[in-house]
Amino acid sequence: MSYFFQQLVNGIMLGSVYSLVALGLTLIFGILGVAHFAHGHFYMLGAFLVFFLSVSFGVPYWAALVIAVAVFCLVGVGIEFVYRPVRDKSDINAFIVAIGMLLVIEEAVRAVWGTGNRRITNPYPQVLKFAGITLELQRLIVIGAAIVLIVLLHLFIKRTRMGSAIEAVAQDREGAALVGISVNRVSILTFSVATGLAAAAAALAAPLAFIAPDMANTLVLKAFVIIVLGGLGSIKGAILGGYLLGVMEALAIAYISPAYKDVWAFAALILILAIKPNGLFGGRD
Amino acid sequence: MLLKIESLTKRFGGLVAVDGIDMKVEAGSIVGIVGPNGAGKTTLFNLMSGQLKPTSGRITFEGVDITGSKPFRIARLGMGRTFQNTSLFDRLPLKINMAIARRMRTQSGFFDSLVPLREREEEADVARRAGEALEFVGLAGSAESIAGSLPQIAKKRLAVGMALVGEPKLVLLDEPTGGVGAGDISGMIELICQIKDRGVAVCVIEHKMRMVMGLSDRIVVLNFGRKIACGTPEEVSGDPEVIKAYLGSGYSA
Amino acid sequence: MATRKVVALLVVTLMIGGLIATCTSCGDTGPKEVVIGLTAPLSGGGAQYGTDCQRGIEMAIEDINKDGGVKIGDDSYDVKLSSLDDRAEPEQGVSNATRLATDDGAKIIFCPVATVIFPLLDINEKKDEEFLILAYTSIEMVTDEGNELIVMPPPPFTVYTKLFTKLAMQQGWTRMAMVQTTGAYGDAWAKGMGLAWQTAGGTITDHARADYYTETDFVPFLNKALASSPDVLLIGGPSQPTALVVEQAKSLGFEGGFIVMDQAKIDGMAGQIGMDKMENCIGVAPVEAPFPATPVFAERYKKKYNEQVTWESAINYTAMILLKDAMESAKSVEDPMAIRKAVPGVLPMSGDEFPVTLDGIENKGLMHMPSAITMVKNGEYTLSSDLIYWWKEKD
Amino acid sequence: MTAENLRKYGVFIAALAVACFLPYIGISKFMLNVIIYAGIFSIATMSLNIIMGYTGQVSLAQGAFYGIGAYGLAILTNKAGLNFWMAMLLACLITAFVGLLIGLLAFRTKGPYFIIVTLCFNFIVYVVIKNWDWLSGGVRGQKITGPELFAGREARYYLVLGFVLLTLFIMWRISRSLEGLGFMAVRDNEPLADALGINITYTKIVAFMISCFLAGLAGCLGALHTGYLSPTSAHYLLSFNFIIYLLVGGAGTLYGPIVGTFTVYLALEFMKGIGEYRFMIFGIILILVVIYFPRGIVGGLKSLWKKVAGSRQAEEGA
Repeated sequence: MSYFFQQLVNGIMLGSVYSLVALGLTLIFGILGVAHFAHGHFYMLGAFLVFFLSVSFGVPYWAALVIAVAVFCLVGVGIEFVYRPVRDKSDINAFIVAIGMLLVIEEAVRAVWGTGNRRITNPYPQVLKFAGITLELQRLIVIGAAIVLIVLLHLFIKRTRMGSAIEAVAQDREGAALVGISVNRVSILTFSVATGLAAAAAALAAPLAFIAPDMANTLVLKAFVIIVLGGLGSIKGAILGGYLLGVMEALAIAYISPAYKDVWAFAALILILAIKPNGLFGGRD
Repeated sequence: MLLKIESLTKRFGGLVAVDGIDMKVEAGSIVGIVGPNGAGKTTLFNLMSGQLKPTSGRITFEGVDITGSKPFRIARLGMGRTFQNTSLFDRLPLKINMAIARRMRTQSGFFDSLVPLREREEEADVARRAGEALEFVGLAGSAESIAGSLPQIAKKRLAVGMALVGEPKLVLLDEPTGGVGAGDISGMIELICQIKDRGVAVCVIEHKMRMVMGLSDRIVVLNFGRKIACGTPEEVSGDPEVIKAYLGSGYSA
Repeated sequence: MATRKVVALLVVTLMIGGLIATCTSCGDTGPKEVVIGLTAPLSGGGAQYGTDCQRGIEMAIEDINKDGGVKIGDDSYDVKLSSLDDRAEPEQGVSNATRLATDDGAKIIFCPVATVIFPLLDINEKKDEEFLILAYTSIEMVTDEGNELIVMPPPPFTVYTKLFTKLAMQQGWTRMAMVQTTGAYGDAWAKGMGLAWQTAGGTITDHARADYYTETDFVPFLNKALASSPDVLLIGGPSQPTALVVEQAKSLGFEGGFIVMDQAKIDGMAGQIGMDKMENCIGVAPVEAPFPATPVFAERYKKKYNEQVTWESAINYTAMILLKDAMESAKSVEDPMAIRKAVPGVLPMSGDEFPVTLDGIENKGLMHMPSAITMVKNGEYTLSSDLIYWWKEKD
Repeated sequence: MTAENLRKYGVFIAALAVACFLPYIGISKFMLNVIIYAGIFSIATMSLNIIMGYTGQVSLAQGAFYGIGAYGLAILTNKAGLNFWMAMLLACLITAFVGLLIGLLAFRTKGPYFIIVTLCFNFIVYVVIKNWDWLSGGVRGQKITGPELFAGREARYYLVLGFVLLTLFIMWRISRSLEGLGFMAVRDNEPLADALGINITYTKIVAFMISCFLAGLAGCLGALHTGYLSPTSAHYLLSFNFIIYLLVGGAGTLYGPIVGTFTVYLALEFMKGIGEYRFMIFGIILILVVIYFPRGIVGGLKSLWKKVAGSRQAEEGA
């Protein structure tokens, strides 16, 4: 039984990262209709920035994290400008712009930091043992910080004017424009928040593994799967979908087949969508 | 009886959009459906042509139960329709729009397109009928134009033509003169009469009461999803409930 | 908008035009030059591996040219390396090899990826387009196709399974769980290892292979493997994720040993996580240990590229020098068959002089490179300078 | 009329003439090899054009179907010992059949949901091939031996040219047939098509099956030409490539897939000389092209031509 809980915790840890990345994507895709496939590459860039700050400059971990999030909120503004010309065209054009962007980013990172993988020193390598579960402290921090960030995002959207503008556009874009909400400003804001979230997720999770230019290629794929599973534009869906996929993967590793774990997770997704074609929480077409 | 509707009901959550409606359409007749905004007219159309599935009730078309059938099956049985917002294939030329509307009456599949034996004949037939239909709605001159570039009245006419080219026995016209300039209305009325002359029954949703009264053989009045009156124009216009609910100011004006 | 469009069009045309121009200009060759080809992953996830190989060849070519090039009679040829990126995709590799062999006139093509080498075996004996494949892989099967134009310098990985098994058993470890990378190479390794292990009386407790190329967190896999309470884990894929597996297994409280597939380099892993965490790892000896001349090479390498030397660079360096000798001995830079036939004559190359020892070559092209294995104990590499002449023990 | 036909078909006839004699006009062997691959990939891109360009359903599973065709051919020749041509036909049919099964599931979803379902499918196929020895052939991979007749590069070129023309013919017929009308109706306005008696699910599945059949065909030809298969032949990045080719060339146009594939594939091939920077530069070019020429090269040229013709007519009229 403790083995089951151990894998459950592993799944929740995976799911925390998935949720944070998927949250940003669902805001962007659901609200702006942009298939931001390069989102994972900004996650990767976030990790490299933390690496750069903490390893090359000796900036303390939490300071590096805050700086990275701040920087990437600004970077998000830049991304919005790249997408602006294709925002109202078909999904797939934005998708190709994203592919172009990620190619540039990935090879640029290779040119700057070399082709090899890097390590960010784990700030909390202490190992906790309780009830038969073994856990690095940093993992607990990731799980906790993810919850804090999710709550903060919720408060931001529900309690601030800027946040509710995001929600308004999500619900009715033309209507929002009619009541005087600037879609462009919301768009910039959304990219900024989403990219900041990705950087935060990267800064949290990166010390647990290594960082590499192609570290987020599967992550972004999974994030897309999650937001579709949860229903496009649904914040609730992205959060639950993220944790669901993480737990599903960990349990598939434990009880079905490690090598085929993604197969099971993705096949389950196809089936769920065949039954609920608009995702778990997607009411709208 | 061409179309028979029995105690048809549609609920959206707690809202009852169509509430136990009974209705009949006789072959070759014109039935007007009137009612204030939100009375459930378009919902009724969507139930009849299969875009929505009814919560309860029964629809039969030429004796065939079509309750809950898919739209394309109902269309193939011989019920054509237009949409309130004049839905067209905006990027394609008029003749292609017409040809698509005729597609359901052809048999050719993928393999026929590779070895076009049957296809040749059918293509010729489709082209001929598309031409006729364009001529019928008075758009023969702009067969090569792109549908999206047409003025509103021409779009409405094209939509009517597309509903007709599949040789239906009944067409549902959702506000055929909505958004059309006053000068073009008589032309549309004339067109609807010509449809009737061809022996095709027409169901028409309209706001312009005078027009409906002059046009229809029978009129169905809806309010809040319920049928409040039904009968010949004379019967309906004399109905006190109708006058109270809807006609009062509108008709006398 | 229109002017912006024109500007965009201009930029695109200029970029493409400029690229084509640079490519054609780099194509013009001097009179006395011999082109060596390389098709390898130089971008994407395999870029590090491809670049390591490329650097070894580059250094060898520099040395050769400084020394007056390839001398045949009174002529001397400068050596030039022509590298093309294949992203480890077979289709790209075939395209590249064709381009190198027919456009650049390369008669020798280095290729470090088995999945690219196999399709090259189909085209390298085509009349008038022959080229010699320098196969940097440990999959012996590439030499089993009856192809006469292939040379494979590294020892086949099957050499290691028995050696590792013996060493692990000596530690009293009998229960092994497999957490190696997915994919054909990892599977083949695990199969060989499993056979050797069970023959020696060990048991396999669990399989929990993970894709080392895409996974970033191995804890769920390790939890599964450790639940079967093994003494030793079979791990391996690229060095860096493999190092992470070791680190994560230790953080989960695993105190047994690790058998590291030859794809992962023990010294590379130590560079990632530190020697203290490498305790109880069994694997291929670090590159600087077995051969006397390697540290000198390693120093030069570090100076030039500011990175730790790898087996990739050391072996490809030596192979390039070997081919130069073979060309001189065959008195030809044009005839791959003659060059291939001259290889046995210029062997052995001693590790006293070169980064690695190349002792001999079998008819099918498999070279005899003595290898060494190691086990990290008390923060030290043990056994790593004991050379194993594995081919002498072959049945 | 003849003048117009000449203008319409002139470019095609000229290109065909060049294509027929291409191996004998002093083109290098390497170039010929690259062109063969570009031809094979242009078949796959045309297959994508059927489902994405004409029917409006963006499938990210074309790489999987390419792989299923290729591995189908390998299994049928290597394990079942079938005659090559027989195996090739069967492999394409199997691909179409898998397309039917996936279509039945996937077409319950729409738009972005459909894209993700197909992407998931592609991912699954890739992982299965990678992990299943029997299918992948282990470290050795799957070897494909083609008929003796097509052992030479020139012969292969004509074989691929033949299939490119065949696929182009199919595309041309579809684009102007009654079946194609149904495809376009589904692409442009699903609810209206439904109301006009077009069976949407059926139409999508037919389009998908044709598309899968052709993707499988491309896979078979790719396997034949490389002579070897590795799991990368079914990678989802292949699907991305096909989409890039199609969008650069122009989705929903007859020649777009071919133009796009040749442009992108050849450009990337020539850029190999600059090594690791090529994908950086390619990325920038891609962004610029999609932003400023959203309808691709062929679509862009068409509208340019219309503008020129339009202004000329206006001048004549005045």
